Amino acid sequence: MSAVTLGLIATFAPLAAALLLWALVPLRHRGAPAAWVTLLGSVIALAASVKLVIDRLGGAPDVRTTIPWIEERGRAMAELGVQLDGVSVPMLVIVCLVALCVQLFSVAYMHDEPPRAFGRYFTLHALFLFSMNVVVVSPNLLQLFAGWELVGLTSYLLIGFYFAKPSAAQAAVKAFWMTKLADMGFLFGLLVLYVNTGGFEWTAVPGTAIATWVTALLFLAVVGKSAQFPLHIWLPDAMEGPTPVSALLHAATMVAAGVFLVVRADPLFAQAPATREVMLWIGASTAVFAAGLALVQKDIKKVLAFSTCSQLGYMVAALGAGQAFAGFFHLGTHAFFKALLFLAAGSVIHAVHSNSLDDMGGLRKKLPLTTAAFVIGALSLAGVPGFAGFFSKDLVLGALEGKASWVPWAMLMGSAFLTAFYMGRVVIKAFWGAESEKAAHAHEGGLAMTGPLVALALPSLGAGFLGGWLATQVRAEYHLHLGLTPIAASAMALLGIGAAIMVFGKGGQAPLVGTLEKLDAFSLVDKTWAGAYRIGLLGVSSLAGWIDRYLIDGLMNFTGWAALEGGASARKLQTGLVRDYAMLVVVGVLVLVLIGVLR
Amino acid sequence: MNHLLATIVAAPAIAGAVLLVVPSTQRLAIRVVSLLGALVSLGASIQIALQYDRATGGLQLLETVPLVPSLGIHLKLAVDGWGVALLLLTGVIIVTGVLASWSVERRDKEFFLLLLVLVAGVFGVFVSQDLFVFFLFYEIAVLPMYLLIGIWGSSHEVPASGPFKFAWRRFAVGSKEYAAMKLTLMLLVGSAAILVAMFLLWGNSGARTFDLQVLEATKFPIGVQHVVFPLVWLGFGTLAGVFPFHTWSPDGHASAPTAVSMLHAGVLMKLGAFGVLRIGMVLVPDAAAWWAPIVGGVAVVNVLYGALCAASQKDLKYIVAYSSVSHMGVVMLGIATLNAAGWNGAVYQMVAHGIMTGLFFALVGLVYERAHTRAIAKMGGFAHVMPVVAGFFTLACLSSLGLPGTAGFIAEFMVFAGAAKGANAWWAVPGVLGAFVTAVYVLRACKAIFWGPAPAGEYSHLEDVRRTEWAAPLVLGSLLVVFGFWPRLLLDFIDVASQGYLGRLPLVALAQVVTP
Amino acid sequence: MNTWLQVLTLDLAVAAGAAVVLILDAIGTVSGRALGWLTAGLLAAVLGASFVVDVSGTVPHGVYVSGDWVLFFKRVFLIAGMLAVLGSIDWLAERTPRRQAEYYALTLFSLTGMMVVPGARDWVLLLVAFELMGIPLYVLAAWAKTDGQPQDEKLGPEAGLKLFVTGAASSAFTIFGLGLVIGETGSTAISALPAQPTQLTFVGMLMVIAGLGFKLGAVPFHMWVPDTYQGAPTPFVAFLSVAPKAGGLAALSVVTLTGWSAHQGLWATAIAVIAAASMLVGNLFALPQTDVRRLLGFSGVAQIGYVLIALGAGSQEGVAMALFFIATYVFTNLGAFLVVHAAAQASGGHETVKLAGLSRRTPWLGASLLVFLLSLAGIPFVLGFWAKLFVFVAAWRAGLSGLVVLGVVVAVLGLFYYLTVARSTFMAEGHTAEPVRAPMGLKVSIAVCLAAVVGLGLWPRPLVDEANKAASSFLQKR
Amino acid sequence: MTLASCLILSAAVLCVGIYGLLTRKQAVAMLLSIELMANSANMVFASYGHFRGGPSAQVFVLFALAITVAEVAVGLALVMLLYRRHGDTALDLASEARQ
Repeated sequence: MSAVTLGLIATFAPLAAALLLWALVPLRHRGAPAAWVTLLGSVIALAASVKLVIDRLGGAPDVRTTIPWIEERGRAMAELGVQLDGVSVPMLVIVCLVALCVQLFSVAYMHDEPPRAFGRYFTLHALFLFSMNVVVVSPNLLQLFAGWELVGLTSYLLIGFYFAKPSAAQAAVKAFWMTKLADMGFLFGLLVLYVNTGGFEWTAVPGTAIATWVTALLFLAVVGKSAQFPLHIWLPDAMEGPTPVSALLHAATMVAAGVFLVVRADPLFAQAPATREVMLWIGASTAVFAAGLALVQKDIKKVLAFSTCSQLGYMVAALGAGQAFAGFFHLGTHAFFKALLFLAAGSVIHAVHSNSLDDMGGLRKKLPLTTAAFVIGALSLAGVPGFAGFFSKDLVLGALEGKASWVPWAMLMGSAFLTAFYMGRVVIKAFWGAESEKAAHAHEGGLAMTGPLVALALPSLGAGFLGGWLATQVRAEYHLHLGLTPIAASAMALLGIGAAIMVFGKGGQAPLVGTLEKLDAFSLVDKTWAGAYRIGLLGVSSLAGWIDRYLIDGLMNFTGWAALEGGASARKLQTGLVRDYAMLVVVGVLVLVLIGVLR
Repeated sequence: MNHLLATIVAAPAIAGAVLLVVPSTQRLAIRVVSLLGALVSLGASIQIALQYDRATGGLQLLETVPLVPSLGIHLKLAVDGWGVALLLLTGVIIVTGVLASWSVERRDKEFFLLLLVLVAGVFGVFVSQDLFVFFLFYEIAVLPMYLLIGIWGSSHEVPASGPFKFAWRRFAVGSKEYAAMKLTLMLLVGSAAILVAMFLLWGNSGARTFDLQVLEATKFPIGVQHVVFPLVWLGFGTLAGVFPFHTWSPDGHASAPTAVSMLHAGVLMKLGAFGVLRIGMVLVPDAAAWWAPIVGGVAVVNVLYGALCAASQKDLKYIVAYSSVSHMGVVMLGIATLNAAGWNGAVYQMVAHGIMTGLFFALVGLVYERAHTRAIAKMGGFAHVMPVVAGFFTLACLSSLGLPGTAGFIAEFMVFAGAAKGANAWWAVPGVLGAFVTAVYVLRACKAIFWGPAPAGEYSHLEDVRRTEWAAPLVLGSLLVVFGFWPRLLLDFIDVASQGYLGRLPLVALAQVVTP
Repeated sequence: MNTWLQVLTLDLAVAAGAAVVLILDAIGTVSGRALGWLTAGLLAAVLGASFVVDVSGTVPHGVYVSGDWVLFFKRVFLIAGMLAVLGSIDWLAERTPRRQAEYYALTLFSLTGMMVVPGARDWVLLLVAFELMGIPLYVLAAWAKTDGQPQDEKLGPEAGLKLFVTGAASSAFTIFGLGLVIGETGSTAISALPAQPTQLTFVGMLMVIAGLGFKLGAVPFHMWVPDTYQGAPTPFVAFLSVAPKAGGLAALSVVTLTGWSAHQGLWATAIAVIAAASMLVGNLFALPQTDVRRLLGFSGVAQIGYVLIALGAGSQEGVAMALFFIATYVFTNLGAFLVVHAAAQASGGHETVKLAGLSRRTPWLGASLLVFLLSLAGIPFVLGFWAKLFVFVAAWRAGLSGLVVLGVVVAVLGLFYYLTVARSTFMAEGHTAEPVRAPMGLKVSIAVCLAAVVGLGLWPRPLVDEANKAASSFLQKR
Repeated sequence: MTLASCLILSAAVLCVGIYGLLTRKQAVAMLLSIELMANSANMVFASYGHFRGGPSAQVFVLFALAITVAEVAVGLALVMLLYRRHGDTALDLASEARQ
């Protein structure tokens, strides 16, 4: 099979599953069969993408095929297609693999749901995988945008999966609004690119000024989708969704789409150093800021959510530093270990029926496998040497080393410490220490739960060693070097873990936690956005509504009123007195005669 | 030569005539006859689409019957690419509309009769190639609305306030009679303007004819053009909801019964935009080019202002109605761009918005029929009892906010692209902002109505979609997605027409894409 | 040259009919209803005869010129008379059983006068015919002297008196004006205007036009219209609202286009002013009306404005379109009044609210009223639309674009009040669901009007052709 | 006497008639005023007949007189009706139909 066919299979197999489930209502409503259909779709997609990788290992070239999508004056204005190269193929595997794991995990995790909801859940999953693959294989920015929005949609629907819960409904809408707000940047970027180049290619060379505009606008979308400061506020709320969803969408794949976009559009970003500078700073600030907030969360998923923000900050910073490969690499490893962490967290939540860290504790004995998986994920996230996260984080930090300003580098270093520190906190609070009340009845889930954990733990351990291959795929230079950065980073990770054991092992509190908690509780960014929404948007809209009803429409009513009043006043002239009528006749004759005479 | 175009116009009219002799007690027969009429039209429009040669473009399937030769009036029917797309839209909407009105209880015979008359008018407009006949059909399409809203509509109260409070006493603002009267009067003021413009064109054509092709070939004096264009713009524009002459729309759509809202927002408003495009832009291109910045500026107001107004509404139908105002702004914006992308987008948006708003109103009608309220505040958690409605409503919302994969995206994207590369690139900014505001209000409404805890009390036993009610969501919903993924199904037709007409515009050279 | 007898066959037949009616009544064996049917039958017969008998020709000295023009008008009058008589039969039999024959006779006399008007080319004949048309109307307007609705029994005399006072004053002005015109020219021939008329002639001419304007009910001679419509018997109003207006139009056309066509600038201005004022005032005053008869009265004032636009164009096309307009107006307005009459008989009043639910009670009557109203409003595919359209076209071609725009704009006002009536009949729930029982004559009459309005609305060609033929014959033989 | 002065006289009579028409409250007086107006017209005919000659004017007067008489006869009948309704002939009584 040709590469294009494989790419299409990888993309459309999940769509076929989704359509099948959508159309065959009984199938969907039965629940369990829906899961199998979705899984089958994902397996096919994964198989196709693995075949693609194998072909590439065998030296298959990059392929790109497009067909006209939207036309204008008889020629294509926009195209749809498939581009399979060193960026998309590895990404495809990552996405399909993580998705399959998560879906499998979900079969067990969600089995308590009513069949209809279960069916809906898997339909949405299939739809998500399709949308994500559309992003991954897209040959141009427009198709990428289409997929980008579709994953946003599935994210919205999956966050709001428990739509009966007002908080979940609110979170879903908020996520959609925030990302949509940012996506306006994407759309504007596309428009600017289109106007100046006549297309939507990331290979275009529109000149620095235009490229800066385009990339800045695109980056706005990245800030939204990848939950960078100050648009990150939706991500913690998004944890209202089922935990596997958080694992897949809000940690491993969808939020990474922003990073993927920048990696894809690297040729464009390369023409816009100013944008990169901004990215660097925003990424670094988010990394630190979110890591700080992760430290004080009581909800295990929120810790992971802020951690995701923080890690995305790393990637964005790397991209800002001009090292797309570093960001991409980190994206890949992060996908595995963060999905692993979430699924492990899901396993814990499934066992104790609570998200709160306070309800956990001492789970190490009850859930050995989960503990092992979580610890692997945490170590990888912390960047402990040997784990996948170490390699990629090292690359990111290395990318920043030697930049004009050392501040971002230092910030990321600091946040590496924080990462290890807060992950240590979670591990200790959840798995060590005294057994909590709720933990008493905890037990491991079935194979469907543990299987994916194992499947994800392996790459979390070893994916770092694939860096070299990945680098050849994207034609980047990659070599491990022993310098300041790896040593410092490793030191930071170990220091963080050590500090965590020191502090939390004794049940203590970290310094500055009080301040951070206050900061978290006050949630300034959140409140600013809420204020902007209430006062800005709702205020203006009520004003517009009032103006329309009472001024514009009022004017229309006034016109009618004036005509009617005119008629009503005029009718008084119809006095009913014959003499007046005769008078008018006389006047009429006089006027006519005058007209004639004076003519 | 076949008579497809005559068939498409005549089928609903004949069905209406048949209805006259069907006794009003035969309720099923009434519905079946109406449905047949609608189906024949739909079938004919599909057949037209199949027969239309997309490679050649231009006017096809021509039929001519002299009507009043002394005045140069001919019943000249033919269809261009735009017409094909809009005929398909109309066919789909009327079929689903008839099915959605299956449950009309009161005076159903008259209802279906008027509905069919109206739709015959709509079809007539899209296939007329004679300005006068165009206008006749236009009027036929507009007028039945008065009775349809006035008899079968619903009323509510609008409190008096603001500087024109005193005027409220004169009218029962918010009542169906008020809505019907306002709609009819405002639209007929528009018609009056069109009539005057028509005379001007006819009088200055030299040939004293209403034949659109002859008029197209005529180079009107610039002075005449400058009078004609604003008349056409505001005349037809009133029906297209051009600010500030859109105020009939919220009240009208809110008061109208389901199928009427579907047809009116779905198809009739398009007549207005189509008129601006087909008559205004094509017949008087020089003035159109001069006026385009103003048309576009007002359209931009429409988009953003309509969306903001929608965001402030508490009544479900008003939200949808204002969203129509906003989306029709997108159409007008596309028209004002004077380039192929914009025009394609405008026509595509007509179809997309037609389907989307038809779906919206069908679902809102379902909800209203069951819950007997349109106040969003009273609703909540309806997805528990009517999941299908919820699903399709969400789909309509998504198309409304221009989500890729739905027809709304293709349309809006093309319009914005057209605007961006036109003379006034900044138009795209409020356009896109409007789409964002749309996202805010549709999703908020969606959340408020369908999400949340399962409804208790009187709303706990609301039924989901059943029997004929499936038609509208299923057909319209699927089309939204199909046209979202594969726009060329329509775009092939639209583009060939836009290409042909664009050649007449003096500004085309300026608006060319800079190709790398 | 033809003989008087030949060219006036139809007119004389109608006059003879009046005599027969009176004689039969005097003999006393024939019932009033039968007389009514007889009258209608007679008019129908004369109408039929008009297609068979050749009445075209010119009498000695050119005092009377007959042709297509005259025939067109005669048929319009005959149709109007016939339909109005059919509509009156039952009302008369019930309300004024002892005075039925006189009513028919007076109607026939008035018709006779009307029928002579369009052919008259001499001031004496024109004036006599015009007054023969007018004087019976004064009587008929006050017909319901004691038999009106209980709440408006005093309105009968008032209706007659108002019509009379304004009418008499107007004709006094007409005669005064004629005095000046005839005196200055020295001839009673209408066409005998000197090439260089004096100022006095002009003054006289304008006075004559003013006097004719009264019959048309054009502003400012319209004040009697609503009051008389309200007080007079509705079936008669149906007649009054159409036939004399056609007569007035005929007279005005004869005067302006045969004799004074050289001075178009003078009278065209006057007519334009009257037309504009009529359209504005009629539509504006109609807005707040609650009594359908008054509403239709003011609407009639406005409609006359439209006719005058066409006449003001002064072209052959304009005349033709004015003819077309007035013919359509006969069917439309007559039909509307008769439906209102039928409904009012059943509901006990002519207010708009009393019409509530008409379409539920008797759907065909409701639908007919809607059709008539739409036609009056000028909505496509009913007759009134073509009338307005053709008038506008003719006026536009003659350069009266200002008047056309005004007409188009105020037509929207018109739509408002027509729709108000439609709203009542279609949307409001009536206080009773009992069907409206229309008597036979009324039914036939309304049905004919409806058929004409819808049929000609769909295919106006025949009437257009007739009107064009009439106009061309008129202008060729002037 | 010239034609002009005769015409001025007729115009004056016309004005008197108009004045009466507009000011008289009694219906009969109003009828008289109308008669006066009509006769002022007849004076015009008479004047022209006298000064310009020819039969037209004089013939016309006869018809005009007949018409006026017929009109006034009907008018008087209407006044009678008014009286029977209201017990008075004040014209302003007939003002129920208005506005």
